[in-house]
Amino acid sequence: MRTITYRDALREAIREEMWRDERVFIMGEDIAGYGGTYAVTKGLFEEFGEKRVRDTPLAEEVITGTAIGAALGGLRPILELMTINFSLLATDLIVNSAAKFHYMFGGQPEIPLVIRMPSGGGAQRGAQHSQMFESWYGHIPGLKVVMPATPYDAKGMLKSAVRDPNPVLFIEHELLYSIKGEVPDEDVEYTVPLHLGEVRRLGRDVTILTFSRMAHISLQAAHDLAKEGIEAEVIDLKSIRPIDIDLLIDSVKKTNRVVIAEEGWKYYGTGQGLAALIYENAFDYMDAPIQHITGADVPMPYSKALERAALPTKADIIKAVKAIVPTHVGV
Amino acid sequence: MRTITYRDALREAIREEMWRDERVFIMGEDIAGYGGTYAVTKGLFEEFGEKRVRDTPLAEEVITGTAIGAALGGLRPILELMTINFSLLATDLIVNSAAKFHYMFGGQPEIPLVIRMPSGGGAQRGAQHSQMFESWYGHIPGLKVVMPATPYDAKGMLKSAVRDPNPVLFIEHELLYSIKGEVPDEDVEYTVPLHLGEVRRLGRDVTILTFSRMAHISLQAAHDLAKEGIEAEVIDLKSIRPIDIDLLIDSVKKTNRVVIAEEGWKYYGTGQGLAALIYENAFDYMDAPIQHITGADVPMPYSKALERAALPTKADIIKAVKAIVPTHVGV
Amino acid sequence: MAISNATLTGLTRTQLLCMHNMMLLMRRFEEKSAEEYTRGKIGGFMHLYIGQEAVGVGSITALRTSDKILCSYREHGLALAKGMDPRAIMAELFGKATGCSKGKGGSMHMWSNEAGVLGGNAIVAAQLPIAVGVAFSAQYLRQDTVVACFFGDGAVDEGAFHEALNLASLWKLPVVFICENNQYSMGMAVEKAWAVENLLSRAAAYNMPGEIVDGMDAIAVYAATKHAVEHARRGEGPTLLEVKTYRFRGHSMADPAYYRTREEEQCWRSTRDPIGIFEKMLLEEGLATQAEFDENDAKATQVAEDAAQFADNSPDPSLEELYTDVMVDDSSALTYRYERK
Amino acid sequence: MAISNATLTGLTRTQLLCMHNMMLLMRRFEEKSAEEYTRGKIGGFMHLYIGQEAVGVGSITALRTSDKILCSYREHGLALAKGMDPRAIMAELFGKATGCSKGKGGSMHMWSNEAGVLGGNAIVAAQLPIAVGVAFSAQYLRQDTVVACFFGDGAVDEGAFHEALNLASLWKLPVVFICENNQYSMGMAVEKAWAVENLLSRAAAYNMPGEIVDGMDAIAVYAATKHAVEHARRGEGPTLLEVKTYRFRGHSMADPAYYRTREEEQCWRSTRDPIGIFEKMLLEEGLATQAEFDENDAKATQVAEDAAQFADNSPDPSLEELYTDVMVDDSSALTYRYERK
Ligand SMILES: Cc1ncc(C[n+]2csc(CCOP(=O)(O)OP(=O)(O)O)c2C)c(N)n1
Ligand SMILES: Cc1ncc(C[n+]2csc(CCOP(=O)(O)OP(=O)(O)O)c2C)c(N)n1
Ligand SMILES: [Mg+2]
Ligand SMILES: [Mg+2]
Repeated sequence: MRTITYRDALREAIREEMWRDERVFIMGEDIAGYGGTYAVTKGLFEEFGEKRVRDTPLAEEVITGTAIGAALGGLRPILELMTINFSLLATDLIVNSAAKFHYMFGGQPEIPLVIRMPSGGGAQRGAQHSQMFESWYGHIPGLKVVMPATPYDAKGMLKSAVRDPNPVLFIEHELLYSIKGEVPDEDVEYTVPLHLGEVRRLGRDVTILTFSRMAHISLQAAHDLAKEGIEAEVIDLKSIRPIDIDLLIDSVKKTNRVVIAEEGWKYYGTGQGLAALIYENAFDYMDAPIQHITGADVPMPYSKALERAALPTKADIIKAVKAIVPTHVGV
Repeated sequence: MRTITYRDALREAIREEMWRDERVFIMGEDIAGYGGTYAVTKGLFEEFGEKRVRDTPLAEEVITGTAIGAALGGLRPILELMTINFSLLATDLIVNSAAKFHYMFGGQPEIPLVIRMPSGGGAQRGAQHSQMFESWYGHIPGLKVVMPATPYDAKGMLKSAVRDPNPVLFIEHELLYSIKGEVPDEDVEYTVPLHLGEVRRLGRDVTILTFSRMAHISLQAAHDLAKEGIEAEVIDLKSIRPIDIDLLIDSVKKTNRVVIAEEGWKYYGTGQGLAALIYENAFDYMDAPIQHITGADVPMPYSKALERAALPTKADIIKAVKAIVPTHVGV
Repeated sequence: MAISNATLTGLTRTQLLCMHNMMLLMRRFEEKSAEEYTRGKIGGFMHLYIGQEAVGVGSITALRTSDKILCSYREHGLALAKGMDPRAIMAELFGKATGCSKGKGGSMHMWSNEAGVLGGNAIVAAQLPIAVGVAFSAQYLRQDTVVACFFGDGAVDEGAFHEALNLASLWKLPVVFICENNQYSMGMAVEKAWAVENLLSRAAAYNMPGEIVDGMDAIAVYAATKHAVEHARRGEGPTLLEVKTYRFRGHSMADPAYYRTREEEQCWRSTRDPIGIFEKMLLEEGLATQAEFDENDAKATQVAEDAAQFADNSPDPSLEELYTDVMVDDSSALTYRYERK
Repeated sequence: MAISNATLTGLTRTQLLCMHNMMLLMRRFEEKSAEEYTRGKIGGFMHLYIGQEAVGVGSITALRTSDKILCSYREHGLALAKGMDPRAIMAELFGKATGCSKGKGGSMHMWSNEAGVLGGNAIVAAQLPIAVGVAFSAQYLRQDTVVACFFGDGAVDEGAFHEALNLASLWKLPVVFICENNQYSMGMAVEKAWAVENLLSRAAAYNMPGEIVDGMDAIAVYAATKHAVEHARRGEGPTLLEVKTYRFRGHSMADPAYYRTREEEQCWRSTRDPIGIFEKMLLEEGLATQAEFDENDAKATQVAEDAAQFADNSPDPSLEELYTDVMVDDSSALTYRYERK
């Protein structure tokens, strides 16, 4: 095992898949000459050339359509949208074409397409550049939506996504690119399935259900809670659609208490959906109301002080856990 | 009181607001010469002329932007998007501009804008033309999202929406236009607040929480249930954002049982959000798991038989109610 | 009357009669569809191609079977011309299991991998960016496939048109953009929607060849498309064709077309019917006889009847079909439960 | 040296010096901003206008205060030129309560109703459709306001550009589209993104006047804009200006601009600096002296310093501000609880 960054892990996945399969190519705004806004694609242009590493004009509709059409034509496109915020210019093609074709044409066309895009806030990028939209896409039948939190998963899941015959939205987080983690050596080929979540930490007292960057914050919270004798189980969901519901429910049946921690907005978002699903499947096991930690229900402010107040923190999670874990637990 | 259609009620609201305030105008694809795809704007062009009833080119981005800009410039635009499906070409302007400007420019600009659009399925219009997206927009702080179910509300809420200083998404349903209902006489001016839900039927045994077209199906279900001695309370939420949470919770505290009935997709949708909110606010009052009736989690099929199977029915609601109402209730 | 063996713009007599036959088939097939719609056998939106047959037949005659077409929702005629089975199309209109999309698509969503019909799209202009991608795959894979992308005058107003033409031109992709300017997008007359009179300036704005074509003259459409297809196949990039035509019916079955006069319609129908024009020309050139036309018409009527019969006798999709085809490989979604409500 | 009282393209000496002063202010203000960014006082994305000053000053000099501008995220310079308070702008960069957007907007989101600055928009090209709407409101209300909409060469690739220009032309709206072609959209050279060499053919494609302007010559920009503004104010509709310029710095503070050579940059900076060009011309025409330039420079430096001082001394927004301004009238959302996490 080596320790590499999330960014490097993604790049390795792309490289390996491009070497493995000539039909795999990557396109997007500023991914070639510039090396990608977050440097994920750095060096790929030099390695694979213009045919397979394509800079595009600034035009989200046509580049998304082009990726869809290329998939229909037998290629395996990886499209980088510069951030998920700009995917709003391509929602029509993603939702009304990519997600629909296989079904509405009676199973004939396949769209083996990966759309990679960073999301999230925390870098003072303001209201239009700090959003989470995984619940939007997770709402749509016909798509897969995944959000890896670690370099290991970033690499393994991106490789699976490239091989998947369906349109996969692969959502990264701007603040994860530089985190480091263990990844198998380059000569060890591995993939990580797209549909499974993972227990990041075992615990008996409460389940913290989370994904993407908040998985790290949740682990920190669990670590702190352990010092007080509270053992939190941390589940990294990884996939927003499909949902690894068995993993979830098994944990809930054990701990009987749940805190959901996400960065996005509260109403009609990912966490509310997961909460409803848990109650639906484990109502009788719930000993306390699910606590739900989210970003503030406001457009993201620029000011550092306000942005910090808008984003969920470790302290928020700890407080939520303590609100439902009985006092006799722990010290 | 008169009995008029939902369509006519909407038209009256537009007419009255246009007579009341010269700054009010309506624009959209085929709303003038054609009279609107669903004939809502029929006759308005003849009455108000081209300046205030504007046909636009087929270009959802610029017409949405134009409505936003017109609102910034001091007008009170009503924009008709032909259906909510096509709003996906304008999500960027709705979410990243209309919903954000007031906040991100520190409270300076106001965007008194109404976007009217039909949604929903049931007329064999296929996968791209039968969708519900209220949960998408309901997720976004900075918007109001309403879905009136009756001619009375259609008129009263549209008038409120036009007068509201915020961007309001006014979501109609294709199958509601021809339904009839009581509306005050034309010389009686009335408005209906945007943020309040309504108890459509009082009941003690279960709360059916619903909105838009499903409110009617729910009432029919409640009617049938009453014959078996089960008294369902039917709440028409009307507003998806903001949520009339007190109304909801009061009802739940009384009935202790909830069925949510909506037409849209299940995961990360409106109903899951409402379910999570109910548990969050009334966990201790819930005597049974919330039952959740939704459209099938698939793109809408064209075939009449399949479409019928995809859409939620009265029977589904009745079954869901019976699953949680104790057997000693009723006969 | 002697039958000439001459060719017209390189088209043989056999080809010309085949084109005639196809135009008649489109016409009769859609007349039959309209009838079945009125009888309630077909539901949803249905947009007829009647009046525009010369565009589909003329342009698709210039394509190979291996070439691909992408269309809007007004695609029955194009699907027929590209070689799809009339039975599968009609059954799709009826929403039957034997339909080309298993009854899941309907009038607006026809597909055939064999015939190279990559869908009708019900979102105006969505087919343009996708067509660019299909053309890109051909270029990438060094295939000599050409993509023809059909769309209406209304689609030209959408941002997708602009983005698609720019990229196709920039990357010199093998695609022919065929704008069927039938004068209206629903009730909106084209001159109220376009800031320009025609698309020549638009072609120039993307640095690609452009041509205005009489869409009621199948031969003219053929010639212009052939030119554009060869240009594309040589690797020289896209072309924009503006084909002037007229839909004889309303926008969809629901549209009484009050926004235009009956005189206007009558004038087009009586003087500019593409089938009439084609027949007149063949007769004048001595390339066919009225008897051959009648025979083609009878055949077309028969095929349309047969298709309707087939569709009517076909079964509805089974209810299990509701949950199939959502994902390509449902096994990868093992733990995901597609719950029935 | 004798000072002439002649005018240049109708601009008086006072106006010319005022323009000089403004260009210097932009330059010094942004140099100061860059410094503060490096010191960590400013966060997020920050895009400097350095090198493009002649565009902002030239074009905005042709506008009235009551006219409106809409911009991209590269808007500090434009906001200054349109008359916004440097303190309010710098405080916004610092994210302070005294900022023009109360610290909620940041570098990309400046607004002033008084100065007619209707926002920087961080979504490329989103300002174009909105500008069309503002121009529509002016036409509707019979005001003689003109809207100037600024955007980059990259924005031209977006569908919104197409839709906006078509509608503005069709409805003859009083808007001037000013494309600041600074040769790159991030790292993408314009010739790799545009299928055309320049925007003249695009203007023609929307049936509107178009002009290519030297964006390093403030007077040329002024003259072209003035012409377009008068055209718009007479009710004759929009104009598209392509103003050729260059950003001397990277795309944003994070961009080392490896996609272009240091020689290329040096060449522009040393031979095409808009301030140098302007000064040289004023000197040559005998309209100003070096001493006046120096004085302007000192003033500009002073204003920038003062703005930074003001910003630094200003308070952060109070935490309650997090929940204000979401809706215009929060009372109508009575029962809606904006919960703290
Ligand atoms: C994006 C989008 N907007 C609106 C519609 C509704 N609509 C369907 S067809 C149509 C008119 C299209 O006209 P045109 O492109 O000229 O094609 P034609 O119907 O004449 O073949 C409209 C507005 C749609 N389907 N998609
Ligand atoms: C819709 C959208 N796509 C992508 C981006 C990311 N992005 C920000 S600026 C930029 C380049 C824009 O270039 P140009 O329009 O030439 O303006 P300039 O920065 O040169 O002033 C890109 C790609 C964005 N902000 N919005
Ligand atoms: Mg048309
Ligand atoms: Mg640029």
